[in-house]
Amino acid sequence: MKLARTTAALSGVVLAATLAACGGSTGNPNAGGGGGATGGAAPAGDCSSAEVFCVGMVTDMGSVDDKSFNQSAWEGIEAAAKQSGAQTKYIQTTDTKDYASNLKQFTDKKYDVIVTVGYVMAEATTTAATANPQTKFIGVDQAQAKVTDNVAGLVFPEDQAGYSAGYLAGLMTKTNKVAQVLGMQIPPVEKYAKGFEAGAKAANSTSNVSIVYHPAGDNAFSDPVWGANAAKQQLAQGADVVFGAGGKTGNGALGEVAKAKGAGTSTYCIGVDTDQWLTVPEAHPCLVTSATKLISKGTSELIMQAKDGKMKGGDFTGDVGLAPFHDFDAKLPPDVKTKVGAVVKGLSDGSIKTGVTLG
Amino acid sequence: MGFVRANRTGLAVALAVVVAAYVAYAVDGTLTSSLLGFAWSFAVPLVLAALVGVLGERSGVINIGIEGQMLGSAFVAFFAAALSGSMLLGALAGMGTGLLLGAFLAWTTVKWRMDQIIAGVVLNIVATGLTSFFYVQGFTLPQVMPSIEVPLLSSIPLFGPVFFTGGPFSLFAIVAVLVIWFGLFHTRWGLRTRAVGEHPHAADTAGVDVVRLRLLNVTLAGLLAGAAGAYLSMEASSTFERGFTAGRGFLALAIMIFGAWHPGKAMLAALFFGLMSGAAAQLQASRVVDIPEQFVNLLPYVLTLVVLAVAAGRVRPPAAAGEPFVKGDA
Amino acid sequence: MNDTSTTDRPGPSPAGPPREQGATSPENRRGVLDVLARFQGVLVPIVALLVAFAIGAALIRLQGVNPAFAYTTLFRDALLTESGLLRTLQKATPLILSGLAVVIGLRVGLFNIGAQGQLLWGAIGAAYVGVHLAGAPAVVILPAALLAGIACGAVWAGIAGLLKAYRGVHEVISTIMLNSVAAGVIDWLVSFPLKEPGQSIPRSSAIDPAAELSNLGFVPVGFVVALALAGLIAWILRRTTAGFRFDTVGANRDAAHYAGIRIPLVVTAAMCASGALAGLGGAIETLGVVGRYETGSSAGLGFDGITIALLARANPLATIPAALLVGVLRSGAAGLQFETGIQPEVVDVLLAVTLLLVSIPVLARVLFGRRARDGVSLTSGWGS
Amino acid sequence: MTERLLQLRGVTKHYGPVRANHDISLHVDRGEVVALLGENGAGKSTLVKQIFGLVTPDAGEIVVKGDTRPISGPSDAIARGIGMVHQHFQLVPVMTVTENIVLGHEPISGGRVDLPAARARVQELSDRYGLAVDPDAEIADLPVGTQQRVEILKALSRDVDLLILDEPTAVLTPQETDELLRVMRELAESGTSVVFITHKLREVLAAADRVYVLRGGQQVGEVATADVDEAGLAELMVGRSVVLRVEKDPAAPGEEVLAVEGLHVADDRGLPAVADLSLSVRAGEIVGLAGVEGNGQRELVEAIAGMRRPTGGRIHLRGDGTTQGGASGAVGEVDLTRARPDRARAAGVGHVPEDRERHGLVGSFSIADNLVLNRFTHRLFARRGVRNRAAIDDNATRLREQFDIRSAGIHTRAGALSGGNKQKIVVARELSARPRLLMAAQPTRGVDVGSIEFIHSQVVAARDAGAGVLLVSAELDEVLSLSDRVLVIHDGHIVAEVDPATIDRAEIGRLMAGGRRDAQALADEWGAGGEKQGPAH
Repeated sequence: MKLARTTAALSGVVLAATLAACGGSTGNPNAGGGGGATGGAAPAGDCSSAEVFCVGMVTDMGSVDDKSFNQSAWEGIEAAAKQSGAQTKYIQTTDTKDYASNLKQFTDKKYDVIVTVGYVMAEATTTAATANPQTKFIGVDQAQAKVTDNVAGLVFPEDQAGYSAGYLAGLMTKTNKVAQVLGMQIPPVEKYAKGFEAGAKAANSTSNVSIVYHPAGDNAFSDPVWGANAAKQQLAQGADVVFGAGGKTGNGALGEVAKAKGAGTSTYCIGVDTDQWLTVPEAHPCLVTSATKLISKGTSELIMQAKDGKMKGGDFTGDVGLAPFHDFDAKLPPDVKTKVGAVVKGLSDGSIKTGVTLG
Repeated sequence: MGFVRANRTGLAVALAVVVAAYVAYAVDGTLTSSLLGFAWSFAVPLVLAALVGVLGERSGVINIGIEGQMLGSAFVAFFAAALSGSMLLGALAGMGTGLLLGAFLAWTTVKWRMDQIIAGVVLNIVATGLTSFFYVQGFTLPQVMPSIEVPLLSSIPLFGPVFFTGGPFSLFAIVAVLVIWFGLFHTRWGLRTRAVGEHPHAADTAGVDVVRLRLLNVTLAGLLAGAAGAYLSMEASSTFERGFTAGRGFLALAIMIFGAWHPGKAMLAALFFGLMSGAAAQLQASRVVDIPEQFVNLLPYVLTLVVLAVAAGRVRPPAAAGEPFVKGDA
Repeated sequence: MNDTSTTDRPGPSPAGPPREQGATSPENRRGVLDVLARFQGVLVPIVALLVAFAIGAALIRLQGVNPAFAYTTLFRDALLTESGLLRTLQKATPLILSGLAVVIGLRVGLFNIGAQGQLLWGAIGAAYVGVHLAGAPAVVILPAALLAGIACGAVWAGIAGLLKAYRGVHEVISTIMLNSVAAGVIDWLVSFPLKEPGQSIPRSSAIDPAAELSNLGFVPVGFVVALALAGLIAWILRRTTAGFRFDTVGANRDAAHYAGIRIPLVVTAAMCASGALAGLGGAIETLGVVGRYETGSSAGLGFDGITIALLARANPLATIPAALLVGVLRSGAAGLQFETGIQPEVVDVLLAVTLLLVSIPVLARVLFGRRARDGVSLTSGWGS
Repeated sequence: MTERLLQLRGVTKHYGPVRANHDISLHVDRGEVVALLGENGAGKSTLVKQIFGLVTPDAGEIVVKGDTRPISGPSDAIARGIGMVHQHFQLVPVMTVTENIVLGHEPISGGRVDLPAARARVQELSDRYGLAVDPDAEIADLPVGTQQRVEILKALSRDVDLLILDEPTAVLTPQETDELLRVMRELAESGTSVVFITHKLREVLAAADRVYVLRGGQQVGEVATADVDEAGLAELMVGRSVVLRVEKDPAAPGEEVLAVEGLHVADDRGLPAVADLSLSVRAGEIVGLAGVEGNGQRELVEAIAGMRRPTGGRIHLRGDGTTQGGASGAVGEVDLTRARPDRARAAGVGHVPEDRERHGLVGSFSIADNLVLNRFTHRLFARRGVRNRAAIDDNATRLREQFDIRSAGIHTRAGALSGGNKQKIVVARELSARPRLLMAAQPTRGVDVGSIEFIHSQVVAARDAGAGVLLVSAELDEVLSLSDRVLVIHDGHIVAEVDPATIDRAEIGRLMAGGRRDAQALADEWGAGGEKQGPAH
């Protein structure tokens, strides 16, 4: 009796396994790849052959659809692929110690261009680049202190984007209080923050800018609840423009401002990195604009350079700016738009300096 | 008046807190209400989660899986709301998930007498694994959680806007504290629950169905964990992330102990933790003194350790917490 | 005493009260199931794993990938390439050690949830020595760094041990608190005093090359150390008086007190030993894999130790296969994603299902009915 | 007139191979007091637990007032008019008397527990049965005698037809016992039947109308108390004529082994349990400590064994080491006042703890490991921290033989053995260390008759080999028959020393209750209680 039950249980397991295994007859070893089996329009080919142009990406901790830099970089790759017919694939990092081995997956398969995302992957990228001189590497957010011929560091003057956003905030605030809810204190975030503060002061010298970084280390960019709480606290103290810059943590802040009384009429929020009107719909009530860095554009440009053999080692400065105002386009006073437009222009032609330095 | 006598210390502390709050309010109204607001938003999930622990341990079951229960519920609440387009459905699904995970803990520990701590840890790991795998980006809630103003109460200065104006789950937390407080100490259910947690065999021989009461309480406590989870993904924020609960389920255990397994005291403890966290943010924002924010954030944890070390023996857990009940084993 | 006569000894009469017979006389055992039931400690995890893989196969199939191909890829990538194997063993190493840390606690009836914090301290302690003793010869700096890691972990766990032993603070609560405190303090350390000069993310400087733990081909030295420690701990628990003390305190605290075992001492010692193992795990991460202390590089390893210990059912030697399993799955996940696009989180599901089935008594009961042994049991109550 | 309240037919309950109850049939009529008599381990508790629904019978039928449906649990039993007072009090220590009594049938008004009504009800019950309690007192603060009153009131508060009392007198003084027996008779007269468990013959004869005798899980006799005397009952109980006295030669006491002077020890709650106690044990004698449980015996023994630190006074172990050449090896006078258990043991103290399951054994360990449980560091069994498994196994094989421990082998789990065999492991371990002082606390509690004799003979043999023995037992018969000298302990003091050969039971009962020998007036006052021995009618 017991034996029969056991046998039944065991054979059930085996059966399930077999069925599952056999059922996958359509499973194609090469069908996988990037973007959940939709990687690239080109048919799968051998990346080592000269005809096939392959672009790989290793994400920072976090997934490729993170509404943040991983996603932007991937969108850049996809755009470039559409243009060049490249074959694309990505690996999502789940352990910071795997950067090197994830890179190796691509170098082993002789990928032509490998995009690595995030400041912390800089060293692993340089090491892999030195070992694979014929492969081109694009390091998003990786400033190149020393030039490696086959590594292009895609960097952005975040302080300029922050400055524009801060300038807008300075013009908008009625309470003379603006707040920033930030993720971890790392260079890109810090540049945004300092630029924002400088911009706000430039627009309105009496404005008061408060800065709150997420306290803990591990989940600094993925704690929306804390972000919301911090935003709430700042709102309660009279802040009427909140800059949320810190991944999901910042998004949490945006969402909280959107719920506040007067959201969109007297209280506003500003997003970061990408046009968050598109990625954080819950922030629509308050989201005036986002301080953006055009990672997609920069990545895509660098890939095309690499394909044409024109990519140079060292830093490649990408574009920054402000995202469209979307629904607020109609609501913002025209003079505010004009002034901000002038600042954006001045920053890009160098006539305005943010004065931000780190360290 | 028996109530006053029985809770003399608690009431004195509460009164002192209220007085202190209003003194602070008189000195700097915005700062005080913003800090208190932060503290309460921070405390809501902790209060609910601590009540989960209180209910479990008062009936003799240690629940270390609150974190997993919250995580699973937050996940289901968010995606149910996002996919169905109904906030109500999301909230119900979240609480339902909590109930289900509560039932899991109840059945494994009470029915099958699995080690309670291991069952809780397994619950956490399973919830983390499943939510990580099934999580997909790109969904948003159909709308924001409506904010409710409780008539009259919400017009109390300082406390009204903080405690009596807010989303349904924040208000639910207050109701839950009061209901469980009253229930535990004044009703038949409460008397039996406490008996079951202190001396299950005594309750058994008095005709109380220990197993059924434990199953019921641990399962229903899951409902509160579900509310805590749904609060996080639907009310406190409008999103879900992997590892979203960020240790709040564990912090709730500390709060439960800090609050001496008492709903009201647990709420005070949670508010205290919230105030600490709010103070940490405030110190950064106002740039008064340059204390590394890490240290300010550590304060509640260190304080808990100190309280436990000093008050050991005075803070007494329910005697049967952690012990499986075997009938006739008296 | 060489009594050749067949007369009965006084006392035991064959028809004595039935309770005189041992409850588990071997003659009563019959049937295949009984034989199998004796090996249920091994069989249950294996069956659990099979079930988990079957469920995983269904999930993989749902994503349009052939599960057989997926699993082949996963294992090939984790085991059949030299770099994959190295990576697998590197991943398994801290898992064995944090698993052992939790096992030691379980044997004394303590649930060390704080392996995470202890491991972090080990990692930063080793990094500190590895950086600040730079220039010293390898024979000095390497052992010193390892010892620093061990000591840091032991001291941190020792706090929980002392609180438990002398103040009756439940270790689960104290170690949860200490984990948070460790994370904060260490975050501050690498953000300020120990931060790499000129660096803007919180991390320490790179350790001196002399302090690095190398690899013997595809076998990391740290892995060998972990294997040796698993063996050593198994031996200590089985064969030494210290092990007997641990097991006695874990099995029956009152009897241990009666037997003259100084329980507070054993509890503190066990926590320290536990923390030392976790700390060593962190130190090996720093010295053998990361090369410095970096925030987030050891995330979750201590908590994984709980999974390992429970999978291993508190048996020190069994932490090795358990850790290898987790190592293989984690290490193969990247290749799996590269080839098939399956999310690496599928590994979490496999592990969760396996752990669930190993831990809850249902599977053993389905398989063995009443012969099923109970699972691991440990602490009771919050008190002392 | 004779309504049949309870009828058991062929009730059988096995735990694995152990037959706790086998084919037991009995009945209880309305208004009678029925005793269940039997030795420890005879199956009495298991039987009443089945009547109260705590344990489900494997076979047989329990009929309550003609209703043959199986009893599904305590609440079912309560609903059918059965109440029970448990051997281990089933009271929640942190709750009040009232809360405990109404638990399970709380009066409700407006959704809340109506505590005033409950309190009034408790007061009313208390008055009606003459069982004085303070309704608002917390259980934890009450002495055991009062707690038992609460237990009885709790059962009576349910309007019971049948009240079961499981070993109600174990924790009571003789006077409290008499009080309880009186209440039982009154209950019976007012129509409530009483079933009580005991192994004390005098109580049966004093209070019961009929008695069922259980032995080895079987019902071996039913008699009306009017038709039987103590000797007859005893024979039924143990199955043969009892050796009332342990066979032993007169003691030949040597020099003093143990000297306790002015000892103070606190109990678990920090309250004084032993106060200014002095006693002395000499080599080659058995000193019995008679007293009602809970009068400081446990704390005293634990203090001498090093398990509990005294709050004052001194404990000395003396002897020149020649009487015992034992492995302990310590010679001369040793101050054990603040010694830990390991040092006390090394100095030559052997200790058979009163709760062997809790202190004496590790159930999950093998017999072999349990036989060295407190000597595992001894040089015979370990070298430089490494255990010598061969020596441990040899030791186990030898002791298993010598002490007749019945098991499948030396590696059997100790927890799987019967109470008698477990106790033999403990006794074997303690005697094999050849202690200078052997403390035996409740050495035969829960042990079968054969093992009792064996254990007694071993204790006497240890005495004859020159050990001093301190015997603590709740069984007055055991103390009186085994000891060479008896000390009476009450409320943490030694109140008298008596000669077991000549002392009168009534006298010793009075002493145990706190009466002093030399205070004649006091003795007279208590005299009525003491004399009330034998059949009550």
